[in-house]
Amino acid sequence: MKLHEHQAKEVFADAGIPVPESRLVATVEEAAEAAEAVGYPAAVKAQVRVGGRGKAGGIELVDDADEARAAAEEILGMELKGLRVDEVLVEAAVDFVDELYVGVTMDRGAGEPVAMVSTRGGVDIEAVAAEEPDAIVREGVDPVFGMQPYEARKAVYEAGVDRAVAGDVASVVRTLYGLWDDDDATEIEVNPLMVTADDEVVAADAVMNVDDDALFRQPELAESAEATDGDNLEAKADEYGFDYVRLDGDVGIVGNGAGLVMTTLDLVDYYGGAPANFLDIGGGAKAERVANALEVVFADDSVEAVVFNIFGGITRGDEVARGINEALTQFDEIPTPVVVRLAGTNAEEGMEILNTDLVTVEATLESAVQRAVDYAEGET
Amino acid sequence: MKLHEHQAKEVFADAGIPVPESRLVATVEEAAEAAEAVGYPAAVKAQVRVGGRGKAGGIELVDDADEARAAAEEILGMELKGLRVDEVLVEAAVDFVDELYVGVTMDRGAGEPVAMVSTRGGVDIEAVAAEEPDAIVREGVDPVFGMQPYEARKAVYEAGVDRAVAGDVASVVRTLYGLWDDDDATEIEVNPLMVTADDEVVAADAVMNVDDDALFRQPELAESAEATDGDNLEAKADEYGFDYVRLDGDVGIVGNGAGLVMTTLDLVDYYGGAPANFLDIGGGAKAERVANALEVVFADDSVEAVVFNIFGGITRGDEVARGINEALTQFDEIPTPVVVRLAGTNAEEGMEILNTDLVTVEATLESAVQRAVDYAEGET
Amino acid sequence: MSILVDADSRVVVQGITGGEGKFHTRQMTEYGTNVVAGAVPGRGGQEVDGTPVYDTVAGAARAEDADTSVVFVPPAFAADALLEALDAPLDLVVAITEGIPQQDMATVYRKASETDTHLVGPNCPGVITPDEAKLGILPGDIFADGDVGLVSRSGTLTYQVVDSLTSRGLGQTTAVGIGGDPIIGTDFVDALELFEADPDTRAVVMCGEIGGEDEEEAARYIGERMDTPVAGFIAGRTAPPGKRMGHAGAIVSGSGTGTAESKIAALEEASAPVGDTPEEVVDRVEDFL
Amino acid sequence: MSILVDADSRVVVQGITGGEGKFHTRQMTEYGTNVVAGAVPGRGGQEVDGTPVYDTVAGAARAEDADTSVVFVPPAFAADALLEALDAPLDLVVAITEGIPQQDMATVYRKASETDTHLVGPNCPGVITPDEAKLGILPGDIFADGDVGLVSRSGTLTYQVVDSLTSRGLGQTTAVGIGGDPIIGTDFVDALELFEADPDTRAVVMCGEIGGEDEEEAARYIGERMDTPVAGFIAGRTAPPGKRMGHAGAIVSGSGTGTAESKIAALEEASAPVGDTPEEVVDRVEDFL
Repeated sequence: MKLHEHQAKEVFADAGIPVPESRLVATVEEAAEAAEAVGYPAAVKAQVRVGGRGKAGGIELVDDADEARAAAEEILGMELKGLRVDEVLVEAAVDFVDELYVGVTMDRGAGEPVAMVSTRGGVDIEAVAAEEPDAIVREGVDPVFGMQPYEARKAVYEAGVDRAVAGDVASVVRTLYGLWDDDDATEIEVNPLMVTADDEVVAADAVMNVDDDALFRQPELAESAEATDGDNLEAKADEYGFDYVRLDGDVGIVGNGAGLVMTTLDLVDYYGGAPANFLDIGGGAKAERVANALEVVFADDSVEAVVFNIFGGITRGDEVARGINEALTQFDEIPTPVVVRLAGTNAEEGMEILNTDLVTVEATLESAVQRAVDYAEGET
Repeated sequence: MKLHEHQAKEVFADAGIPVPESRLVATVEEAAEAAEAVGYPAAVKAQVRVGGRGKAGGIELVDDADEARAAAEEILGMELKGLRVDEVLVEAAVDFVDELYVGVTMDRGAGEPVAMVSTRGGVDIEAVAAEEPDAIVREGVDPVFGMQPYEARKAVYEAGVDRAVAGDVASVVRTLYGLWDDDDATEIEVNPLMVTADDEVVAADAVMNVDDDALFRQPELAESAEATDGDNLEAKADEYGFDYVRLDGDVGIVGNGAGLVMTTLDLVDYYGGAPANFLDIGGGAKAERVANALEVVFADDSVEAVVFNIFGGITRGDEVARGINEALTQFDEIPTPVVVRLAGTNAEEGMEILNTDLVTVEATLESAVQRAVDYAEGET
Repeated sequence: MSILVDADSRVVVQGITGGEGKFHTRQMTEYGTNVVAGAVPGRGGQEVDGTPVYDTVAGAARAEDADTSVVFVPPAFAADALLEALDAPLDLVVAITEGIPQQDMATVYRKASETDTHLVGPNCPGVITPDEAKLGILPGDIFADGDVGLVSRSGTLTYQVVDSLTSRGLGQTTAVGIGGDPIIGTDFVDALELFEADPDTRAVVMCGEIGGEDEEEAARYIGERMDTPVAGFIAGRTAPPGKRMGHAGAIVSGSGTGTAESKIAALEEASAPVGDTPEEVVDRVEDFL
Repeated sequence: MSILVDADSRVVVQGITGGEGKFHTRQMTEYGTNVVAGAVPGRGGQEVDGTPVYDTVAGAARAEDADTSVVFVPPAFAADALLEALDAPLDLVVAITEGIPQQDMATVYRKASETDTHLVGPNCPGVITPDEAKLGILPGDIFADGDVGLVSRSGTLTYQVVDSLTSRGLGQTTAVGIGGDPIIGTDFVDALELFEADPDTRAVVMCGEIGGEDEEEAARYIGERMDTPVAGFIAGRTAPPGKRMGHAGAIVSGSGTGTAESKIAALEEASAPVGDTPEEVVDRVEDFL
C-alpha cells in the first residue's frame, strides 16, 4: 500500500525528519489561503499515489495567491495515470543548495533491506540507477542486527555527502530504516532530501509503501489505506478480496492462481487480443465468488468478452462447473460472451455440466483464449 | 546493581507479570496496617539486596495483626549478611498448588543470554542446578534474533510445566527476556513462580540485577540504585569511583588493576594474614586519588596495616611516588603502618623519592605483603 | 530417484488442528505421504485422524523421528512456526502459508541461511514426488512418475503444465513449487542444482514469472553449470510496471527490472528454450527426451 | 615469530582524536608500531601527529591498506565502533575500552563469530610483540623479545609477571591481554591455539582469575591438544562469592562456579603447574626452558 505524500510526510515528521511547512486542501480557495499561510514561493502538489507527478504536470511552483489559485484550479480534478486528483498539498518551497537521495527498500535477492544514498537527488533516481549505478551507494543491512549507526555513516560518507551535513543525513537514513522496521514498510525514500545554505536537511518529498501483508499489525497505517482513492473497480475487487489489476484492453479475464491468470493475459495478447484486466478468484469457485468476479469484470465498459479459466486442483471440476452455472443464473442478462475452460481433476465431468446456453465451453486454454479474442473482435 | 525485591516486582508488574498485592513499610505499626490491608496469611519480607533471606530469618508468615507486628519488630533493624534491614515488604501470601522457577541470565561462555525454566521452584535453585542439572531446562537465545515465542514454549514444555498454564508461563519467560533486553539486566528470575488452583501464575519473589556498565542509558533504574543501602565504606568508595569490596581481615590493600589487587589479597592470605578489603585505585596515582583511597581504607576500624602496591606501567614510578608523598602529608596522623611497593617503569627512582618517615618501602610484592602482615600481627 | 522428498520422508504437520491443516493432512496421507505427527502448541497429547499431536516441533521430531515439516500456520504466527522448524532441526520445511509479512520472512531467511535445512516457500503449493509422497496442497491426481523435474513460482500454472506433461506421457521425478513471494527459501538455482544432481531427472521445466531476478540468476546457472536440459516459461509478459499481479513477488519495478523480456532473453541466451504457451513448453521437453 | 601482530601490521586507531587515543597512538608509534590511520566520524581529512584521519574504518582500510584496529572509543559508542571494524573487514581488532554494556558485547560477539577477524578485548591492555609492535596501553619498556608467550585476563598483573620474566632474562614472543569482561573476543583457548602453532613460542604463561569457566576450558585444551608447556596463575583465591572484584567478569557465582580452586585444580590436572605467587610462575617457566 502506497501512502500519499502528505501521509508519508506526517509519518516522517513524527519520526523526527524535518519536512517543509504544508497544508492539505481540497478546493481552489483553500489552496490560495494555504499558500498565503506557508509563504512564497510555494509548491502546489497533486496528492495521488503515483510516481512522476512533476513530469505529468501535477506539481506547480507559485509566487502569489493568484498563481496558487490557478495552479489548484488546474491540478484539482485532473487525471494522473488514471487517478483523479482530489486533494493538493500546498507546501513552502525550500531554498536549497544540494539535493540528495536517501531510501530503504527490500533487496529480494539478498533477502534483506538495503539503504541507498546518492548526491544525485531531485531527479528520476531510477534513471540514475540505470545509467550511473555507482552514483548510488547501497548498504545492505542484516535485518536481525538492524541498521547500525556505522552503516548509515558509511553509506553517507561513501556517497560523498558533504561532511557538514553527513551526521544529519546519516541520522535521516537510520530513521528511515527505523520506519522500515517498525512500520513494515517495503519501500521508503526521500527524493530530494534538500540541503539548505545553513547546512540543514529537509525532506522535500516522501515516498512510503507499506507491506499489505503486514497491515494486520499496523492498524494506524491500515486506516489511512481505507480512505483509498483511484479506480472504483479496483476498490470493488478489493472489497470482494480479489487480486485485480485493470488494464487497457477488451478481453476480461477471470482465473485462479496468479501465474495461471498472468499466463491467460499473455495468451490473449499472443493471440492478437488485448487483456482488460487481471482477476485472480483464488481457491475454490463457489457460486458467490464467481458471481462477484463476473460483476467486477462486467462493470468494466471496455470489456467485450470474458474468458474464465479455472484449473481444478483439489477443488474438482464438477463442483466448479456447478458454481459457475449457479453464478450465471444470478445475472438477468449476461452482457458479453463468456468462454469457460476447466482443467484438472474431473474437468471433463465439469465441462459436461456447464450450461452452454449461458457460456461457451472450450477444452483447452489456447482455444478458450482464441475464442474470447474472436468474440471481442466481433466475430461469433 | 541488584534491585530490591519490591523494586523488581514493580518492574515486573509494569511489564505485565502478575505479582501479589503488597506494601512497602518502614515501621512496625505500618507493617500491621499493611497486613490488615493485604489480608491473611501475609508475608513480612526483609528488603535487603542479598539472597537466602528466608533461611536467614528475614521472611515470616503472619496470620493476624499481632503476628505482623511481632514479625516486623523482629525483622526491621536486623542484620542480614552484614546489611541492616530498614524496610519490609508486607505481601499477601499466595495459595499455590505448584512452584516453578523461571529466569534469564547471561551465558558467559556462549556469549548469549539463556532462559531457564524448572518445575522445581521455591527451593534453592543453585542446589537444584548442582544436584539435578536436568531438572532445569536451559534455552540459549540468539541475542540478535531476540527470544522467539517458540523458544519460550519449548523451554516450558520441555521442563514439563502443566499444559494448562504453559502458555502463561511461556509468556512470563518472554516478558523476562524483554526486560533483560530493554533494561540491560544481567540476571533476572522469579523463584517461585506460583501456580494457583485456578491455573493462574503469580511471581511470589523477584530478582533483577542490572548491568552497572549500562546504567548510563537506564536513568530510571540508576535512580533506584542511588537510594543504596548497606555498607557505608562501600558507598564512600563508590562515590570516589573506586572498585572496593570489604572483607573480614585486618590488612588493608590498595593497588592498581583488578588482577594485581586480587593477587595482593591472595598473597596476604598466603603469608598468613587476612585481607581487609579489595581496593582498585585505577589508572595513574594522583595525590588526590591516593588520599581518597587511604581515607576509605583507614576508615575501616579493623585495619591494622596497609599495603600499597602500584605497578607503574605508562604512569612512571617517580610520578606515583610524588603522588603518594603528597597524599600522605594531608593526613594529620597516619593511623596504621603503610607499606609501599612500586614496580614497573622508573620504579627505583620512585622508591628513592618516597618519604620513609611516613611509609615503609619494600622492593618486591612478596616482601611488601609479608611486611604488612607482620605489622598487622603487631610485629614491627 | 527424486529430490527433497520421497516415501521415506517422515513428516510433521504444523497447524494440523486448523481447517486447512486437517484437510490437507488427510489428502497427503491418502496420497501415501508418511505423516508421522502434528505440532500445535497446547494441543500435545491429542490426535488428528490418528496422527499424534505434540506441543513443539522439537518434541514431535524427537518422538516420531520426523525429518520434514509442512506448515499451515496462519500468517501472523507463521514466522515463529518456521523458525521453530528450522531450529528443530529438520531436513526440509515446506511453508504453504500465504501472506507472511516481508520482514518476518527476512528474519526467517536469515535463520535458514545459517542452517542446512531446505526451506521451500512460503506461499507455495508444496513439493511432490509422484507415487511416493506429496507435501502441501498440490492435486496428486494430475502427477505421474517419470523423468521430468519441475520447478515453479506458481501453483495453478504448475498444474497446467503438469497436466500437459502427464497427458503426453511425460511423468515427473519431483515437482517443486517455490512460491510467489519476494523472499523465499529454495530458489530456482537451488532447485536446479538438486535436479542436476539427480540422475533420474532427464529434463527440467522451470516456470518463472515477472519480478525479481531469480530467473536471470537461474539462466546463468543453467548456462554455466547444467548438463540437464531446461525448458522455460515466463508468465506476466503483459503485466504493467508497478502493479502486483496476485503474487506479492510478481511485480515489474518502476525502473523496469523484473520484466518477462529480460528473463526470457536470459534463458534463451543460456540455451534454455522458452515456450510462448504452456503447450510449447511441453513440446520442448518432448524435443529433449 | 609471534602471534596476532608484528612489525608489518598496518594499524588504524579508532578514536584517535580523543585524549586517550591521541596519547596512546603516540606511545604506540614511538614503540615502532606502524600506525597508518585514524578513524573518527566527521574528522576525515584531519591529521593527528601526522597520521591521516578518515571518517570510516572502511575508508581508512581502503586508503591505507590497514589490517588491524585499536579501539579507544568511549563505552556508549564502542559497540558500533567494533561492529564497524569487524565489517571493514580487518584481521585483528583490539578493544581497549572498559565498561561496554554486556548486551552490546553480546551483539559484537555474535558478529565476530561470523567473521574471520580476531577480536581481542574489550577492557584489555592490548597485544604486544616485543621490538616489533604494540597495540594498546601496555608499557613497552618492561617487555623483551624472547620465547615465552603470555596470555592474561588482567593488565597490571600481566606487567608484574612480565617484569619478572624480563628481569630474569626470559623474553616474550607475544603478550596478549584478553580482558577482564564477562564477554570477550579471543579467549584463553583461542590464544593458546595461536601460541601452540607458533614455532618460536617455547613456553606459555596463562594468567587467569575468578569468574566464568574459560580457564577450565583452557585446561582441557592444554591437557588434550598442547605440546608447548604452560604455567598458570589464578588471581582471586580469597575473593568472596557474589562480589565483583574490579573486573566485570571477576566474580564467583553464588552457586560456586568460577572459583580459583576449580581453575587451579583443572590446570594442575592438565599438567600445567600453577604458581602460588607471581614469582613462582616465573620459576615454573624457568623449569620449562
